[in-house]
Amino acid sequence: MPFTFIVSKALRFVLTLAFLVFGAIAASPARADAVDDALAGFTTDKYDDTDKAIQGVILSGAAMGGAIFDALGAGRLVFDPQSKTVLYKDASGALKLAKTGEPAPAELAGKPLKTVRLNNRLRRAVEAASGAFELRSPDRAKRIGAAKAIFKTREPTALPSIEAALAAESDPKVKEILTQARAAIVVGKADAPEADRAAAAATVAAVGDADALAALTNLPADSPPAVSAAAAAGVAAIERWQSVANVVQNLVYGLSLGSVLLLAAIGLAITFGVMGVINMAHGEMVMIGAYATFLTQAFIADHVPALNHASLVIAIPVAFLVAGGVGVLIERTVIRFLYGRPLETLLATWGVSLILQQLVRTLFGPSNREVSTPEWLQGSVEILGVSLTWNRIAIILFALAVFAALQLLLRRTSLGLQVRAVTQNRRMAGSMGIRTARVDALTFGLGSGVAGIAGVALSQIDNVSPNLGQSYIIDSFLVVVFGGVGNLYGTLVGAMSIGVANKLLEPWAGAVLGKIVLLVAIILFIQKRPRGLFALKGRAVEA
Amino acid sequence: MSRYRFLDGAGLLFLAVVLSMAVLIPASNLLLPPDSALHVPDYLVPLLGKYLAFAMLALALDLVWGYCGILSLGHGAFFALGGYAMGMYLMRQIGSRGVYGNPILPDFMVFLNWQELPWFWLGFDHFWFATMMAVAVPGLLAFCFGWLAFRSRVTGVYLSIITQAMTFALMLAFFRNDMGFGGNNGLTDFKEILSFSVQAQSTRAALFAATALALAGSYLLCRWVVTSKLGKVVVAIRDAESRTRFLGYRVENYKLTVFTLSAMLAGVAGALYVPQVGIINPSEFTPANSIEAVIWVAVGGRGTLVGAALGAFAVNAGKTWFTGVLPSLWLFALGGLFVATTLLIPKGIVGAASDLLGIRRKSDLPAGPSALASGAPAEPTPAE
Amino acid sequence: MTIGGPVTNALLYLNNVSVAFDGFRALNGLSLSIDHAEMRAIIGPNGAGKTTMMDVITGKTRPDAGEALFEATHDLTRLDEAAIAQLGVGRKFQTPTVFDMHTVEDNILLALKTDRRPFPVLFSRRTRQEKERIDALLERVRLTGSRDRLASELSHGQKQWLEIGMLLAQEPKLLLVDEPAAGMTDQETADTADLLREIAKTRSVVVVEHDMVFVRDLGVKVTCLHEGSVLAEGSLDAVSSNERVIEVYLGR
Amino acid sequence: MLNVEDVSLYYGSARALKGVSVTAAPGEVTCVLGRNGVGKTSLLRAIVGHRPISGGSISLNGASLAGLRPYERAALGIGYVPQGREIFPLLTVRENLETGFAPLKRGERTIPDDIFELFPVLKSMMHRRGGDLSGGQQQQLAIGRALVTRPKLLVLDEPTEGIQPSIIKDIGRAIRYLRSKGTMAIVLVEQYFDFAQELADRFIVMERGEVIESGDAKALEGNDVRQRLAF
Amino acid sequence: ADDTIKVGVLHSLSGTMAISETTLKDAMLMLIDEQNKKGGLLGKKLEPVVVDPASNWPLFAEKAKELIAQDKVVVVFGCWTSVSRKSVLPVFKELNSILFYPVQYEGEESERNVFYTGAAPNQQAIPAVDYLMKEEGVKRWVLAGTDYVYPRTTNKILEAYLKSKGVADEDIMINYTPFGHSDWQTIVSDIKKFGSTGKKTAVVSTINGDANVPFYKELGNQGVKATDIPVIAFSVGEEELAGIDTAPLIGHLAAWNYFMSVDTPENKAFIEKWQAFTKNPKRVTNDPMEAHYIGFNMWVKAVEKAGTTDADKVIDALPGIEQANLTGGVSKMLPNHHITKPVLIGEIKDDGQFDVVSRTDDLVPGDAWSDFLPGSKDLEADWVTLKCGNYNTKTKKCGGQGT
Ligand SMILES: Nc1ncnc2c1ncn2[C@@H]1O[C@H](COP(=O)(O)OP(=O)(O)OP(=O)(O)O)[C@@H](O)[C@H]1O
Ligand SMILES: Nc1ncnc2c1ncn2[C@@H]1O[C@H](COP(=O)(O)OP(=O)(O)OP(=O)(O)O)[C@@H](O)[C@H]1O
Ligand SMILES: [Mg+2]
Ligand SMILES: [Mg+2]
Repeated sequence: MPFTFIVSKALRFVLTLAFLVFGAIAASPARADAVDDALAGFTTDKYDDTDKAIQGVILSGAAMGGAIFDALGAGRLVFDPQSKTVLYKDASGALKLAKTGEPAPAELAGKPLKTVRLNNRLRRAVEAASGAFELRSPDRAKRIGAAKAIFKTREPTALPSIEAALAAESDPKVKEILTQARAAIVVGKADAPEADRAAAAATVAAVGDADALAALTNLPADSPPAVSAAAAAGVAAIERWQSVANVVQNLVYGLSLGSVLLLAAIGLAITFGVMGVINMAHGEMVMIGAYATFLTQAFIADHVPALNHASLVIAIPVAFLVAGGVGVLIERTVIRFLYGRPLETLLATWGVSLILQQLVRTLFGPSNREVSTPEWLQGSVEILGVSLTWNRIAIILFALAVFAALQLLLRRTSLGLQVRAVTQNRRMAGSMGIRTARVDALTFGLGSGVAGIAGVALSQIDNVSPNLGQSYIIDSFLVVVFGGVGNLYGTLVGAMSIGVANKLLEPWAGAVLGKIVLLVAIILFIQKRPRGLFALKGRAVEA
Repeated sequence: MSRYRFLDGAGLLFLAVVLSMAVLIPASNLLLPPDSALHVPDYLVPLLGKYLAFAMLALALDLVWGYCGILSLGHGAFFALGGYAMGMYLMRQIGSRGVYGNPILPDFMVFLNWQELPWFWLGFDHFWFATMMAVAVPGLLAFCFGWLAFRSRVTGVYLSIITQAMTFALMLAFFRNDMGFGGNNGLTDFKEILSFSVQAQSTRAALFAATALALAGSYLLCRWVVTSKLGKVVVAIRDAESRTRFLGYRVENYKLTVFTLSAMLAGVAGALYVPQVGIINPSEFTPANSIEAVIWVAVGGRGTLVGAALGAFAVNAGKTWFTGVLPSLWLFALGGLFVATTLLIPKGIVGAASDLLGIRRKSDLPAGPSALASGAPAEPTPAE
Repeated sequence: MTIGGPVTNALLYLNNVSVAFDGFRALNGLSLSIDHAEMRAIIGPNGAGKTTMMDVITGKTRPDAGEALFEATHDLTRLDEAAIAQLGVGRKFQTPTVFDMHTVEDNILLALKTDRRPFPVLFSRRTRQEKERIDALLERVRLTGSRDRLASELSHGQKQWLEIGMLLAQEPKLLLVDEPAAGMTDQETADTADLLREIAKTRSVVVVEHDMVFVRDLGVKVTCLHEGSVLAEGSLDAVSSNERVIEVYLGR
Repeated sequence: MLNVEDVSLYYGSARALKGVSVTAAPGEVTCVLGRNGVGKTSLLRAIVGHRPISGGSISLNGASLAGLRPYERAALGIGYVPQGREIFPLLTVRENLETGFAPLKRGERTIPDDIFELFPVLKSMMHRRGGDLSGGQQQQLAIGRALVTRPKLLVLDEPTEGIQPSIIKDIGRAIRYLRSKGTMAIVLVEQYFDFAQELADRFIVMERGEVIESGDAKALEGNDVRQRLAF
Repeated sequence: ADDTIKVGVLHSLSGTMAISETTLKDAMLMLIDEQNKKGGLLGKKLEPVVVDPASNWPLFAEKAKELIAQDKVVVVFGCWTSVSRKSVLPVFKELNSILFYPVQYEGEESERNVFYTGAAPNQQAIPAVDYLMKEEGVKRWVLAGTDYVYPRTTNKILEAYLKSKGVADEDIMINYTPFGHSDWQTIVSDIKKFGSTGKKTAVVSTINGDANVPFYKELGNQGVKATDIPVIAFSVGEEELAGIDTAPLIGHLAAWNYFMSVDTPENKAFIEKWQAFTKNPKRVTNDPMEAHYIGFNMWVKAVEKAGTTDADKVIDALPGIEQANLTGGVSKMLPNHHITKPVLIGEIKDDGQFDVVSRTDDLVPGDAWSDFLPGSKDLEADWVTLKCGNYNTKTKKCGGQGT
């Protein structure tokens, strides 16, 4: 996490003390009354008192400090407002006394306990406090996290604890990060030897991320020339890399946006691109998919919580079937009377879209519904300064998979052949023995089902509300048409190029102007290729 | 003999209705006492005026879509541009009566710290200039847009979608406060038009009458165009564009002529619309608005002119009515209406009416092959 | 070739024209020249490139190489369809293409030779002569009885006739007629031949046809195309006794 | 086999067929003759189910076809070569042929080799899109496609239109061959009189939606019929 | 009929704004229902007239006209977006009726026929920034908003305010996005970059409506934690959070005049009634609902005071009317037609509620004209003594139409 934050006085204090705690004999007996005093601060429900209590706990060297800060950070530190006893729930939910870590007496367990509240300032203090504890944690990941946090803050007072931790560390990876953290502090430390500082500058520069850049640019103005020079070289190197990384980052964002567009548009590429139905209700199919996801999650959470983490995956077939079913229904009741009159499908599907929107609004209410992101999709990865969130990666992969599956279905199966035959010449297809009505219903159902699947993915990044579909319908048509109607590859390439172009334009022109420029560019591009990116050519089309 | 009469029965009826509206409604509103059964209530006059302005937009759209096969999903943009031109005039008429009392700058400029009037606002204090611009700007945009697109032979859905992209881009642009058109809030709080208070009932009546006359005029104009030989060429283009080329017609010029004319009509409609509804803002540019205009035409009957106007009137009146009596269910009603229209009366209101009367009206062009035919390669053959 | 003078004085002059679609050569160095008031019959196997040749002449397809001149001065490869049509090249398509939503009469009206610019067209009123001309043409293609029907309601063969009528209405200098006899009875075929011979007195005509009886009826020079270039040229008897022509086209 | 009895057909309010009757038997070719616009195509449309009939009956092997959709008729063994080819423009030649698999059982889903023998050009153009073919090639494809369904009743609407002479001869031979197998009934609409005359076992002549003459092929010899086809 | 008093409810029930406004319609129905249970007003029952302006601005004006002229309502509660208010303004002026407008907005307006019960910028934005400066020591500011008038104005005011507090130009980043913007990858990563220079950074968000959910989802996914870069929002409330998994957002802030979590007896009763009325024990309340609650009760009191529903009399009666708000203070209608409100800052909790971390000691009076905009510094609104919405204290004249 490449941010830096300014360290409040409290934090500096905490770090110094942490050093004291670890620098001295780790298990010095805690002064009992000091601990009590400190804990009392948690029970007043005032931020300033809580702040003091945090410092007090560290100062007192309380044995349970680590557990207390863990609990505090996670909102598990509680107190009994009457007896002013402070307790915490451990990770398994068992109630323990904060002072000793012993199980809470039974009479406290039944009482209405209040949680110790935090605000951002305190939350940072807690993080830092437990960070200091964590430098020596047996958990490797926690040590790494703590060291990285210090690299960001470059808090000089943390130097002794870093050095102590460094001396005790055996894991090479942790050691490396500790060394970097140390370097980040040393490089700005006016009283360190010049050579050390210059070397530290190089170490920091090698990290190469935004924090490193911040460490090197925020040196005191009176730093000796050798240090400044080393830092300047580092800054130049990082900036050079970052300008490359920026472009790559934007490309990656573009692909990610492109995948979202692809997912949103691909169902339309079937109902509109292949079947020729100007399907204004396409967005609503996406919306239905998203609501199906919401319902699936809610159902699983209520009935089979064991599957919670898989609910999103389960929602995929559910959304496909629900949206596909609705699609078949619409085809059988409305669309099938309109083949050969494509313009009227515009009117009818517009009507259908209004009805579906209002239906969902009536059933689920007008406001957003919460679709949660499973844990395995949260967070992000960073590779060489280019970061991407897991859910975006999932969407990219998912979009490509859906695309490949569809392409296979349409190109390699007899159903695919029949679909194309029927849409090209319905009457003649019938005379070839193709069950046109069935194929029509299946095709429309397929397109709608795929739109439903898109809804599953979009529920992860956008509102699940009755308006969801409306916000994608224009982009979807744009993508399908830009790519070339009736060509699935066109839709793929169209979506990706619009996504990338958008993301390359955005930093340069801003989101609003960028979008305008993009639209104008598309208009102009169509002049060059009046039948889209992947235009079909030849007599077959002109006839 | 000619297959098209300049005015057929339905056309005459339509003209008669519109013209008598132009006279009777203002008269009844202004002259009859409010408690008379025939009195048209005050609030209804601008409302009807709004419908008529929409009817004009529908007429313009039907000209390009119904007859030339250009499915424009961006006609709302021309309408809105016309509206903005008029809105700018009305803004300038406010003068120093704005909240900040600045004699030159409209309120939103004062408020965003603008120092002087941007150049594109110059001249809009003159009514004639604004009116000219209400026609010229949409016309020019349509001309430039069409010049590019028709020459490159962008047809069918491709054209539809870029018209949509056009109006979408304009919407985003007008939303930006930096553009100098009042951003999201648009132009509003008008005071006077030609020194008459826009809120005076007589002004409203006059505006209504003007709109009705303009509608009648545009109907005659459209009718004249479609019954001329050019009308036939344009229909030929709609049905078999490349065949028309092989006969030596420069398809792009024909399309451009009709498209530009239609955009100018839409601009006039927009200019008449704004003083009656009292606001113009970028949401007029939303693609959904343009699509809705297409829907009106389809409901009324594409390629019939009268139908387009009727459709606009019917759908909007329905909307007014439904949103009042069924505030939380009206989308069901409206959506159902659209679906039912396509299924039960595929040729729209006018088509259904003439079928019912058993007349095969020669002036009704059967909806020809789709404008999309050239776009969607998978042009489905009629299911028979 | 005379230096400085026109390359040719033929009405239509194709020289070494090639067209390829995705690597497939539909026309392969085709050369052909048609004189003023000449009628030429073109025969050749399916896929020989006859229709493609017409596409090139009318501007529908741009050749990859070669030249195509009309009246020795107009480079057909640079003009678009409308311009070429306005020069006086008229065409009947292999599959009949008419304006489905117009009446038979209006189909002819639209084809009549008049000013093609939008504004003159907008302001034009039908004259007596035009009306008479339409009547005559309808009579000629035997569609007088159907003049008020929509073209979409015609049978296949009737559409063929209508398209011929439209072609005549244009009064072109060069008529390109792709398979006019297809779908006609023998009697009608003979009639069509008469019609074309009549026209060819004043204009140039290029006819593509597979019906040998019809071609014989025309009694003109025949060019046989094969795989995009000229295989044989001459009188029908000469061409149809050519071994290669028999092999690839006529069959035994 | 095929029994069309007293069939009437309307386009809107215009009558295209008035009480038309015709039969076709296996191993025989029934020719339908008539000038432009007399209703030949309309008759075939009625048989294959592209247009509803408003009177009379059509039956195949004694079973009425009334109310059956085109694909059900195809499943019963009616193969159709329409006027104007109607190939699927964006499908390749192979795919166009494969659309004929739909009514077949899984094991039968192959393209018979005789199709390529008859129309060698199709073989070399397997991967070209149907719409890109020349007119005559498309016509050949349309015939080939109908044969893929192994029809029991083959309905051909001017199959020689736009086809080069040598292949017309081949088609004639093919029809004769199919006839000789004795299992297939063939209904042939043809303007090309000599071709029809050579193949026909039986014929009908239509005018203005009515059958004005019908009979044995021998009757075609005379100038009578020819006369009727003139205007 | 004449035995009822008609009250207009003008909120979008369909279209893009339905998501926010439908709740307000329900709230109004509840308030009216309650008043009727208490015996109505002036001995008559209240009758709500609900219409749907469908998020369509001209339709707002049309519907307002319909309510006043055709349905003869005596007061209208409605609108959410500024443009919808601007669109109906002329109608209210012309037909001389009363509009209660319950949403925080950009200010710069005071009309005789309109009563603003939502926050003016000085009742939300400025206290929020103060809090961040003081409590979190923020030095660097991202002002992110949707590209329309409210964010533009608020940001203009904030920019001026921040500069007056010594914040340097390069420490302010302003960013605008289109309506309904859904792809926030670039902007969130820009914010991260902007915040990684070592100075404490915060985001002041005036992002509107639907765009918030994807924005917060992206914040969560890119790991922008409140302890690193807090985001304070002016248009994200309980209702909006209902659609998001708030676990990653704990600690991000919002500034409002009301939070559902405020523990007062009035609020508790209100929430109970609301959940009972909507038959949904999980239904949340939010700030604009409270504004309607205050506004409605003020109107009731004013009508009682005036003894009539006549618009002129009620308009005159309203200034000075007091009404206890739900967070434990008494709001008062001011002569400028804005009200006094407490300003609360809340942090997002993991249950989608807000934890109030700061609250102004006194109620802040709403300011129609900002002191931080050059054009409006000298303007003052006073409908009691000056009878003017934009009195210029320099020229001593009532600007615009007031003359
Ligand atoms: N767009 C295209 N793509 C690929 N091949 C094409 C295309 N257009 C034409 N061809 C091929 O070019 C060849 C020439 O076609 P053309 O239509 O000119 O033949 P033709 O001589 O008119 O034949 P026919 O007598 O059957 O009408 C054919 O083999 C055809 O398949
Ligand atoms: N779709 C249609 N709508 C209306 N009338 C039609 C339609 N198709 C054909 N007709 C009319 O029905 C009659 C019979 O047409 P049909 O196509 O059956 O003739 P045909 O004998 O096949 O002629 P051809 O030899 O020209 O192919 C004609 O008069 C024609 O105009
Ligand atoms: Mg050909
Ligand atoms: Mg026929």
